[in-house]
Amino acid sequence: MKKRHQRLFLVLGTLAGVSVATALVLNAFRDNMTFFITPSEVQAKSEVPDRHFRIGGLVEEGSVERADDSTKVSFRVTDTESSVPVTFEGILPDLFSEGEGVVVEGEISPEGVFQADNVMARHDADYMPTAAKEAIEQAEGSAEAIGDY
Amino acid sequence: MWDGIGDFLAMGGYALYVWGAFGMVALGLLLEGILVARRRRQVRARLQRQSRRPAAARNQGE
Amino acid sequence: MTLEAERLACRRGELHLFEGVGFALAAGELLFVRGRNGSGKTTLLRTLCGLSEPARGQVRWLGQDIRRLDERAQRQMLYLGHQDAVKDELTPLENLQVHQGLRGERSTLDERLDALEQAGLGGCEEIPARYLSQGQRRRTALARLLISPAALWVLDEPLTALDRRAVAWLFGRIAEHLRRGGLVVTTSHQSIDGLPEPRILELD
Amino acid sequence: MVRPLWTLLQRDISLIVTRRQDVLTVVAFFVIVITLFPLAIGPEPEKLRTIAPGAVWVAAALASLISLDRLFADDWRDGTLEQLALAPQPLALTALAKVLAHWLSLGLPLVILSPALGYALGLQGIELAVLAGSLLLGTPVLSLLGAVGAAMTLGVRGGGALMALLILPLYVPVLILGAGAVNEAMFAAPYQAHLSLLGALLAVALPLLPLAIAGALRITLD
Amino acid sequence: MTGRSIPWLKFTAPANFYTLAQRLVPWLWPAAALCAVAGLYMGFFVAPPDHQQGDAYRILFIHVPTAWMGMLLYLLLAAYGAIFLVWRIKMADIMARAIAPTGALMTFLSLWTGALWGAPTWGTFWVWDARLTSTLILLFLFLGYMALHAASDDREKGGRAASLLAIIGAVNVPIIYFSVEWWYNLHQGVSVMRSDGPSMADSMLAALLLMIAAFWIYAGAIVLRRAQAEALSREARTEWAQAAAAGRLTREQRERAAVGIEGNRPPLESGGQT
Repeated sequence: MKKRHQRLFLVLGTLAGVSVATALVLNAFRDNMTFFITPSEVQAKSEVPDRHFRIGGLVEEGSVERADDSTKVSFRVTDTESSVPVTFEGILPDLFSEGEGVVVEGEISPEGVFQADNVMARHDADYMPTAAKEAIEQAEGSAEAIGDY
Repeated sequence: MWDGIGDFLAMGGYALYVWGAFGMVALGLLLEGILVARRRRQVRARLQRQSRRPAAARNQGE
Repeated sequence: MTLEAERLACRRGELHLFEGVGFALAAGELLFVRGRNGSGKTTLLRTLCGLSEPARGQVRWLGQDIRRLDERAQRQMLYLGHQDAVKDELTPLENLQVHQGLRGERSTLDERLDALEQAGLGGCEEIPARYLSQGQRRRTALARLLISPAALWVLDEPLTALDRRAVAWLFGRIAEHLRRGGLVVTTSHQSIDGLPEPRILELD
Repeated sequence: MVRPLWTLLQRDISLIVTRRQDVLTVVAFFVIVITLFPLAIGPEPEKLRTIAPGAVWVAAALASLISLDRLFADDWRDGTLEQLALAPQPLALTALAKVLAHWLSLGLPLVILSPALGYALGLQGIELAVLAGSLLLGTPVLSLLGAVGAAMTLGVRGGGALMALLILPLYVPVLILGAGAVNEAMFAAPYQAHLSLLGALLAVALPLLPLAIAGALRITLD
Repeated sequence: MTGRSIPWLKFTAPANFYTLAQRLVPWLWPAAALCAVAGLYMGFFVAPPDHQQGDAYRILFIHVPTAWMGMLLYLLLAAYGAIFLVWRIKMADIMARAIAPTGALMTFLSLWTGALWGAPTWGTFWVWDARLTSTLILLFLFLGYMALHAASDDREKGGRAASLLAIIGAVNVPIIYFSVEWWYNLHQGVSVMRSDGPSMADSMLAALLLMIAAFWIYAGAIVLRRAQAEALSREARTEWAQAAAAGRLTREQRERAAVGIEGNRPPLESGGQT
């Protein structure tokens, strides 16, 4: 076999490998897989999965209730259309606050209450002084698009 | 912006985190600087020793 | 059919071994590389067959750069190094067969048995190599020379562990190869009386 | 050109199989690492089920690593590697044949055994199939990556530990996707995407990594 | 080896590099210090606290530069590795080897500062998300490069093997990033290099950019210094290196070294010709 042929085989092999890989990657992303599901999807599901899963959304304004004598907390996660009640026991991250993004991991109980064993705050990527942020929020209204996540 | 040195050092209650981060960076860069300077000195000293005794230096490499 | 080396310089780690080595070896010629321990004989031989890359210079075999030989030119060259490349688990016969298979060479069972017989391994063709002596393992490796169609042999210290009879046999074999127009590059610490008149390359 | 590779494949497999203890050691290692998990974590079925995909995959990665350590070592010591480098066929193909032989004799047994171990950890039905399937796609990539490390660390001080440092980080994507596929299957979620991506890794690794192995071998032999 | 005669390649001669670095570095230190002082002043005394994170966000001024430097240095390492593998230019290996420790340090510092920033804001020092995981792997790759380079007895061989590893790692890190991204995702989005412009107050951005500049210049200076030491030690037996060590490298010596006439070491007589 000549060197020229070897190189040809090499190029062809690499091309074949890369194109098969591309096809497979595209195929993978056609299957719509998401990191978390939204409260609307939880409501829409006729059958609630009996597994750990994650719900992402915003902490509903005015829904946070903390127990006095323990670290128990309950709140609702909303995507502005529907919301899911969540209970959690443990230390919440500092960025957890009403109206902010959150992802909760856990299972849903038969009563439809989501029992989280992990709460993750998603902070947005804006850095600005408090006054500026308030000005922007007043200008835009406080409704934030969930699509950012 | 800060009410005195104490307020500055307190960093709005995040002193441990902020100063821990900046301190480690300063320490790391300082240490790296010292190590590189030392290595440079050592190499130069070795080469100067060698050039004084060229015959011994030959074939010795490092 | 020539092996050419042009202004070769080689180094081993930080050590500069030699530089400016050049020669052209034609068909039917034997090159004997001589030098004290550590003068770079093995490195030179490995460079000549393309295993090591020279710091400077070039080796050409059949007009091609030794590091980029095509399949045909590669098959025309046989290298035997310090290590025998003999597998403990396999018998001499299997070793020979595998070695030929790896190089894409063909031979019949009779030819292989004959080669082993000539190399002085008659009777132990079917014994796993781990039971053989050092000399017998060396002979197993050398048996390749009998059935390989390669024109150029690069033999690094081929006499190691061989007894006098085996040495005589090998010398005869080399002489015959040269008569047929083959090329041999070799090195040894032992006496080479009995070989055809070699060209000598001194490394010091 | 096919014949030399076929010869090499046969030789390597027969060498590995003759030294039966190699296969046994690797398989035993795989099984023992997996049995350590229930012993360390406790026999709660629910907990075991949760960690099952990760446990099997970690055990497979470690088993692959320790068995690859010696992929080229014997050939290098007795001089066969020089002969392979000087053989007429490209060294990359030779390397591929050796990795294939290694995987067939030491990787495939793990794949075949994995459903049984998965079952012991509480996986069921389709999950077992996905586990075996993910290992089938993933372990060849592990073998190819490990072979690069084995070729790089030949004859280098502290070879084995160094190889783990070099290669384990590169195992990460395979591990994540492999264990991920089983995880998805465990929750009746679509797992095809993970398997597709594993397949994509294999498709890229198969033509490219043999070149890297050949490059590393040439550096070692130089 | 035909490449040796291309004129621009003479800049790859260690002797020329040494002199260039010798001239450059004395300017780099004060420049880095200046940027750092200005950046720290802006960051601590001009930039106001963040609306969400208060003063904790100030860690950003060192976290972002170190994280960038870590990645950038790894890309440089892989690029120099590739150059060394393909063209065998010794200087490329010297540079790659000089980059690795700084890269490892930067990557470590970005992990450290990130953890201390994550603790008050996310509520955890560490999460296994794509960026953190791939940065951790990056650190292992730097360490692996250094270990492999150091483990080989032959510096040239060690350099080539390590370069190969660096290149494979450069391909693998994005794959790791995406595989983890896919599997778990918590980290914030991109905040500086966004198509709609940086989403940051001006004073914060100014401080950040100054700090980034400071880290760039610092990394440049320290890498050049380390490469100088490495070049000297590798060429220990040459005339230029010994002159350079004594602090009196002449232009003539340098040019002679660049074209490959090495002084002080008489050519070994190879009896050579049959």
